[in-house]
Amino acid sequence: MMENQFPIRQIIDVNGKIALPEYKEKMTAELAKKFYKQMIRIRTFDRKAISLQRQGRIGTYAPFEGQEAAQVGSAMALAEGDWMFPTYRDHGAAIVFGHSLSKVLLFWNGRNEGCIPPKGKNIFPPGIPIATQIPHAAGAAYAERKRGSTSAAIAYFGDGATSEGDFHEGVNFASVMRAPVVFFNQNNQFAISVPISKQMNSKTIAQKALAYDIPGIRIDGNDVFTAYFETLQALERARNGGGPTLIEAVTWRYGAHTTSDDPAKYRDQVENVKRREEDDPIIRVERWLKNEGLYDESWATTVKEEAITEVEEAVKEMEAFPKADPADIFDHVFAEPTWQIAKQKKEYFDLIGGEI
Amino acid sequence: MMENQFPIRQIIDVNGKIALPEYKEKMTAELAKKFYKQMIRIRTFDRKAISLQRQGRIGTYAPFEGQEAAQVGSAMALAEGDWMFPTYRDHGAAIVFGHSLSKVLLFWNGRNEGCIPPKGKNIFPPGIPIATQIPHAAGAAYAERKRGSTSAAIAYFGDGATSEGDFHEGVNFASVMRAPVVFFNQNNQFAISVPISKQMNSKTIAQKALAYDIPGIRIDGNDVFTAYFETLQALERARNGGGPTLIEAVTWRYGAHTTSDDPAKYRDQVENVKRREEDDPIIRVERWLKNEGLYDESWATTVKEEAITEVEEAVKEMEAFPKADPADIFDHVFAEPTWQIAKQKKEYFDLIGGEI
Amino acid sequence: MQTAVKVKTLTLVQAITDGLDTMLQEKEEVILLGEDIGKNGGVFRATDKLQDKYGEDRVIDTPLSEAGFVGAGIGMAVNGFLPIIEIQFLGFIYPAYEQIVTHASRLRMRTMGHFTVPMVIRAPYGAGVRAPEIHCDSTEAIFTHMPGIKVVCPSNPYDAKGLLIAAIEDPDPVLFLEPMRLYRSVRDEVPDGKYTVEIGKAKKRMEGEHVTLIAWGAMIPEVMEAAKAVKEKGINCEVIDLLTLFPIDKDMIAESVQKTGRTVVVHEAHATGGLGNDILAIINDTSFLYQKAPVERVTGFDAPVPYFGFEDHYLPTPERIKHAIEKVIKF
Amino acid sequence: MQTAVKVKTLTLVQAITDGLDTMLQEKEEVILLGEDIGKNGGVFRATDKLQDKYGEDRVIDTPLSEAGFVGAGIGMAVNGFLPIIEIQFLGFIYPAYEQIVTHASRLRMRTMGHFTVPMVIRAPYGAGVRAPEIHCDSTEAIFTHMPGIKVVCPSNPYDAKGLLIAAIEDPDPVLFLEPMRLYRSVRDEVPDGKYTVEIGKAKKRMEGEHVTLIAWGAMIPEVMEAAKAVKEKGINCEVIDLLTLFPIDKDMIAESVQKTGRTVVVHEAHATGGLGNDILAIINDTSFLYQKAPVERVTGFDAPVPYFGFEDHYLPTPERIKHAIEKVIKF
Ligand SMILES: Cc1ncc(C[n+]2csc(CCOP(=O)(O)OP(=O)(O)O)c2C)c(N)n1
Ligand SMILES: Cc1ncc(C[n+]2csc(CCOP(=O)(O)OP(=O)(O)O)c2C)c(N)n1
Ligand SMILES: [Mg+2]
Ligand SMILES: [Mg+2]
Repeated sequence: MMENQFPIRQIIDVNGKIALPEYKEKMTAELAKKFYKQMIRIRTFDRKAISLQRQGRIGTYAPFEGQEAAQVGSAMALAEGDWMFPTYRDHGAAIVFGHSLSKVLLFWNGRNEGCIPPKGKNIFPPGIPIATQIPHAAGAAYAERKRGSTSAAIAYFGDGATSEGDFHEGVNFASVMRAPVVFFNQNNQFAISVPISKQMNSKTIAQKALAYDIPGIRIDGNDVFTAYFETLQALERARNGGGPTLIEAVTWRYGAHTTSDDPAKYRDQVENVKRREEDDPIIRVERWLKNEGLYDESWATTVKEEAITEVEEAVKEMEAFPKADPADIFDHVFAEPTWQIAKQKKEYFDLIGGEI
Repeated sequence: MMENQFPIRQIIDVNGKIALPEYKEKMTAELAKKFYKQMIRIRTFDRKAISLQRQGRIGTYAPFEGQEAAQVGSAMALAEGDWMFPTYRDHGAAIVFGHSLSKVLLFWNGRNEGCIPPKGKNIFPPGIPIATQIPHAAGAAYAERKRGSTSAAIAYFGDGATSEGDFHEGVNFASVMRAPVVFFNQNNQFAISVPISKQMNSKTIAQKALAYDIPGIRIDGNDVFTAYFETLQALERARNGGGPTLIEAVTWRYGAHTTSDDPAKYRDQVENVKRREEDDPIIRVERWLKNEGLYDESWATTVKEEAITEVEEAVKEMEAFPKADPADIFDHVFAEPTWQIAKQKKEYFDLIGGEI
Repeated sequence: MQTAVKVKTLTLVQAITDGLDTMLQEKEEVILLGEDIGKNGGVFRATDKLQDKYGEDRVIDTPLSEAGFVGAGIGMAVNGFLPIIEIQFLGFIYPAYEQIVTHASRLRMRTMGHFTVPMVIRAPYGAGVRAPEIHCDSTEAIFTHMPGIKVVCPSNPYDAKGLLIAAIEDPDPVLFLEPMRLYRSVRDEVPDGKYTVEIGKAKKRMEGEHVTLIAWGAMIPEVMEAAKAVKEKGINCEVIDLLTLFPIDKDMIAESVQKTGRTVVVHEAHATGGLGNDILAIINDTSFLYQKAPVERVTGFDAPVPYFGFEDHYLPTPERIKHAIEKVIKF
Repeated sequence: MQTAVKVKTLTLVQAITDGLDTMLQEKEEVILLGEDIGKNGGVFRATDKLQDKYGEDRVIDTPLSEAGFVGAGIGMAVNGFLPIIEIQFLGFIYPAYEQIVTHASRLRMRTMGHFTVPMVIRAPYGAGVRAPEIHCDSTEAIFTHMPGIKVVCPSNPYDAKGLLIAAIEDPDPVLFLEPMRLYRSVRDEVPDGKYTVEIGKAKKRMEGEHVTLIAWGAMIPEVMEAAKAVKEKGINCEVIDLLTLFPIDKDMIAESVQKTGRTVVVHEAHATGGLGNDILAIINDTSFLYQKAPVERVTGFDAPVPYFGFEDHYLPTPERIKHAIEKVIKF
């Protein structure tokens, strides 16, 4: 019933054929190629990160393969000056919005430096406690509105996150304050091992928007065009004082929850393989490009090679990064260290002989 | 729009005329008179409590005058063995369900004894931290279902409470687990001073049920018949494995939030007087009784006198209650006192010379 | 002896209002959030008339959701505002605990100073006003234990305003505890306009050489009463009003204890894990050889703050404090 | 030397599984709640195969909502069940903090024993496994400070199972902390079936007369290493493994400190407000005149637990512990 009220919007279908012709004109070659490029870029990054983790060169890592369309489409819709509040699985989106690859790797290597976005990029550190970033996004967005700017915020979160009180409180706050924020849900249908059917009684996440009387939109999260245009429209509404929107991007992660997880314990691996074969978001845009005669083998090869080079560079940078300085444990707790911290730092440095 | 999807259900109108004739048969004289009696009983209690507070004979008190129909109707729908999770404003409901009047007064006089329900009555202590009782009700209800009983639970909460994470988490949990529980919201349109328009962007509370795909029902909270029959039906569904229901009873409190509150600061006092004049829930049922020829001045007088007598008795009992024994601070923290508590108790009793 | 600064005679809660007013005036970025703080002016009237004066978008009546509006406040703080959040009673801060301890207090470190949270959380605390349960908690220790947030608590109107302004100007999150028992019990001369009382510094309320008494907030009058009572018996107490609960002014404590050798700490909170034990640790670390007696702590018991019918038994009294003073003297 | 009880060789996490299994078998009222505990068997496999064995209505994969399922657990406990709740990592308990400290730990007192909450909350804690931030917190002190809940923490498989069963049988709420760093690092002989390790009693891991070392959980191996190292220099340490963090076994501490006069407490948690200060208070109260040196605390710093690139610097090491031992010896 609610599924009918919130049909899955789709601009191109799995075969890369147009499903909503009214968008045709806006779907320029340039845009489509940019999508493709970004998706290749972040997938290359993702796969490399997994292999780095296996080699012990970074710590536990949360892969997003399968969710590239949702992340690229939504992040490309953002404008300079907007705010992004990602989770641990949204570094694809963060990279697209301008985060540095080597910094993202540093984050996964247990370094706080990885939380610092490039200058001028309003990218929050990945949210670890589930759903807590949702109220932050509401507040940051309200701040933009209050100062009269047209910047907006986007908060990423998973299907599981909708069960947390912070999701509810954050969306409610934003709806009351008409904060310019897009709540971008990636419904990959699992919260670690818990399927959505045990997470909620509702069949969709989009319908939860009804509780707050804000627009709720359900999209094919593997269609980068839909992710892009729907986010763009929601941001537009936000910038014009129309308040928040909840977007549910229905998608799937092909890999494990994190590199410490074994999805075979809880997920049908055959179905997983089938999904990948049938509905890879990158293949879909590739098909579109091919159908439109925009795909060119040598261009695609260049895109892939460039991505590899960029990622390799980032790995080098990450590995060349100076090793962790224990002073950093003490120096950023407060603007000025309290006596406790000063004393502890001194004692510790005395003990290790000032050496690191 | 949502207001249309969730129309306010009403069985009798403000003039005490039937609005939904299909209920006529079930609206027996006995039932109507019981409603009236209970409403008089709890209003008498409520007014007395306010005057006790003014005289310094009890502490801060939260009055419910205006909400009698919602409380009486819902509480009368419960069966022996059901569980009630009231807030600080639902002692009307608690009394109807069998709580002791003197115990309720003791609660308002700062005595834990006031939290102990009569034997066999599953009445939880009034919830003070807003919305926290909602997950409790879900859990207690699940426990009934798990052990195969047909008992159910009811959780009371206000409009403001719907903003808390615990509301969301509790209802979500119950919806997933199909816990037999009725979430009974009294929307008195204010959370202390905050009007519902600043509490939420939605026009109704009932629509929040859509987020969990459970039935959401909006009723005239000043119509005791609707409160009764809708709660009864929701409980019936719960007992039969149909899961939770969210009921929004639209009502109004005539008095202050608590005896420490001054509603003139935030509420139109003229409107308040008008509301009372036009739509007192007790007057409404009185009109119904009169319209049906069931009202009899001397019966009504007896009802009122009996209520006064009962309340006066309760006040006496409360005031005759032994004074607070400081041993009770120490003796109920754990089943067996830890050494800290034993030591502190001994030291304290040594200091006060064993005297209280 | 004349001074150019105008003074007003204010209660503690009025001094807080005055401090908020001063800073709303001074800094456009100051923004107030909380339940019932707008039209109603707060359940204790701490924000009385401020919404009229500064508008609904600076003095915001939030939905009833502590995690939500503390979280939103963090987002505002990171984005250039200076949110001052009222938690209606300290006992209702628990739903926001996650937001405070995983974000407000960690964002600076997480981002090595890139994102900071210059936010103030105000909360009335403590028992003794015959309020319902949970309204009476005194749980500063669950914040002082978690690094990244400062905790302060005034005991009089002058300090209340000055500490509040210092908290607002502090670049880090500050939990500002308000002793509701003292909201209207004392009046003080409070200077007009802006002034600060330094965070991290305690004040001596009485000088003495026999026993050091350490307390803060609503316990100060109780401690002063006990100190005056024992003075008659020839025991001279030094009374330290902490003002800042994190970071505690260890130097003043050490100096005093090295003089007296005897200490009594008084707080409403439970003994186990209470700040009394932190103060004992400061003494252990700085003044071990000066100690003439074990440090006594007079505290709330290791039981939940009871219903108000029992609260007179629960709260430290001058009687209990005197007993502890005698104990350290006799040791 | 023969015994009729069968034993198995288990890791700490397997001992926990075995304890849960034993109690699910023994008491129909035992019910498990938590994220990913069903099909997945828990992210650490602590509930491995238990859902297969006992069904989806006894081993429940809950929605991702700590306040919600702890609150629901309270409702179940009050209504006759014995919920055992897994919090995936201690750092994710904060959203449930309100439910725990305003209800689980207060219901007995609130109702003078009419409603009780015989519930166990299990949570892996601590740093040292290269986990992301918040996954590494060690915040027992925010629970030990709040009356009405017991807190326990084993350091080996035998105690893990016995303490867990004791916690399940305890009529009051118990927070059961699991040192995730030790989940698979040690194997022990663990008896089959039911046995308990008493809540409130510490154990001596080493006897000695020069210094008392007090620790628990994941710090025990570090402390043992330090104790062994200083033994070579002729310093004999007495190592006390607390096991129960509230209520702490004060008698064993007093007895040991009265013998050694010197104490080092070791914990991962921050210094300020850490249990080191509570232990110091016990020593102050019971053994003041026996103290030959100030009590040293070797703890996590007063900084948020850092990202894992820094955690080796953050955690107490045998090196830091040895330094403290030498300090109390030299004093
Ligand atoms: C408050 C909190 N509880 C538990 C966890 C542990 N945890 C990490 S990810 C996760 C599942 C999240 O699922 P979802 O929101 O669907 O996002 P996804 O991982 O699928 O992207 C859980 C339970 C956490 N990080 N924070
Ligand atoms: C967690 C929490 N925050 C704040 C409060 C203070 N408080 C008590 S009642 C109330 C308003 C509740 O409004 P509503 O839910 O509409 O119920 P009503 O009082 O109108 O019956 C508030 C904010 C509280 N008790 N608990
Ligand atoms: Mg998911
Ligand atoms: Mg209300």
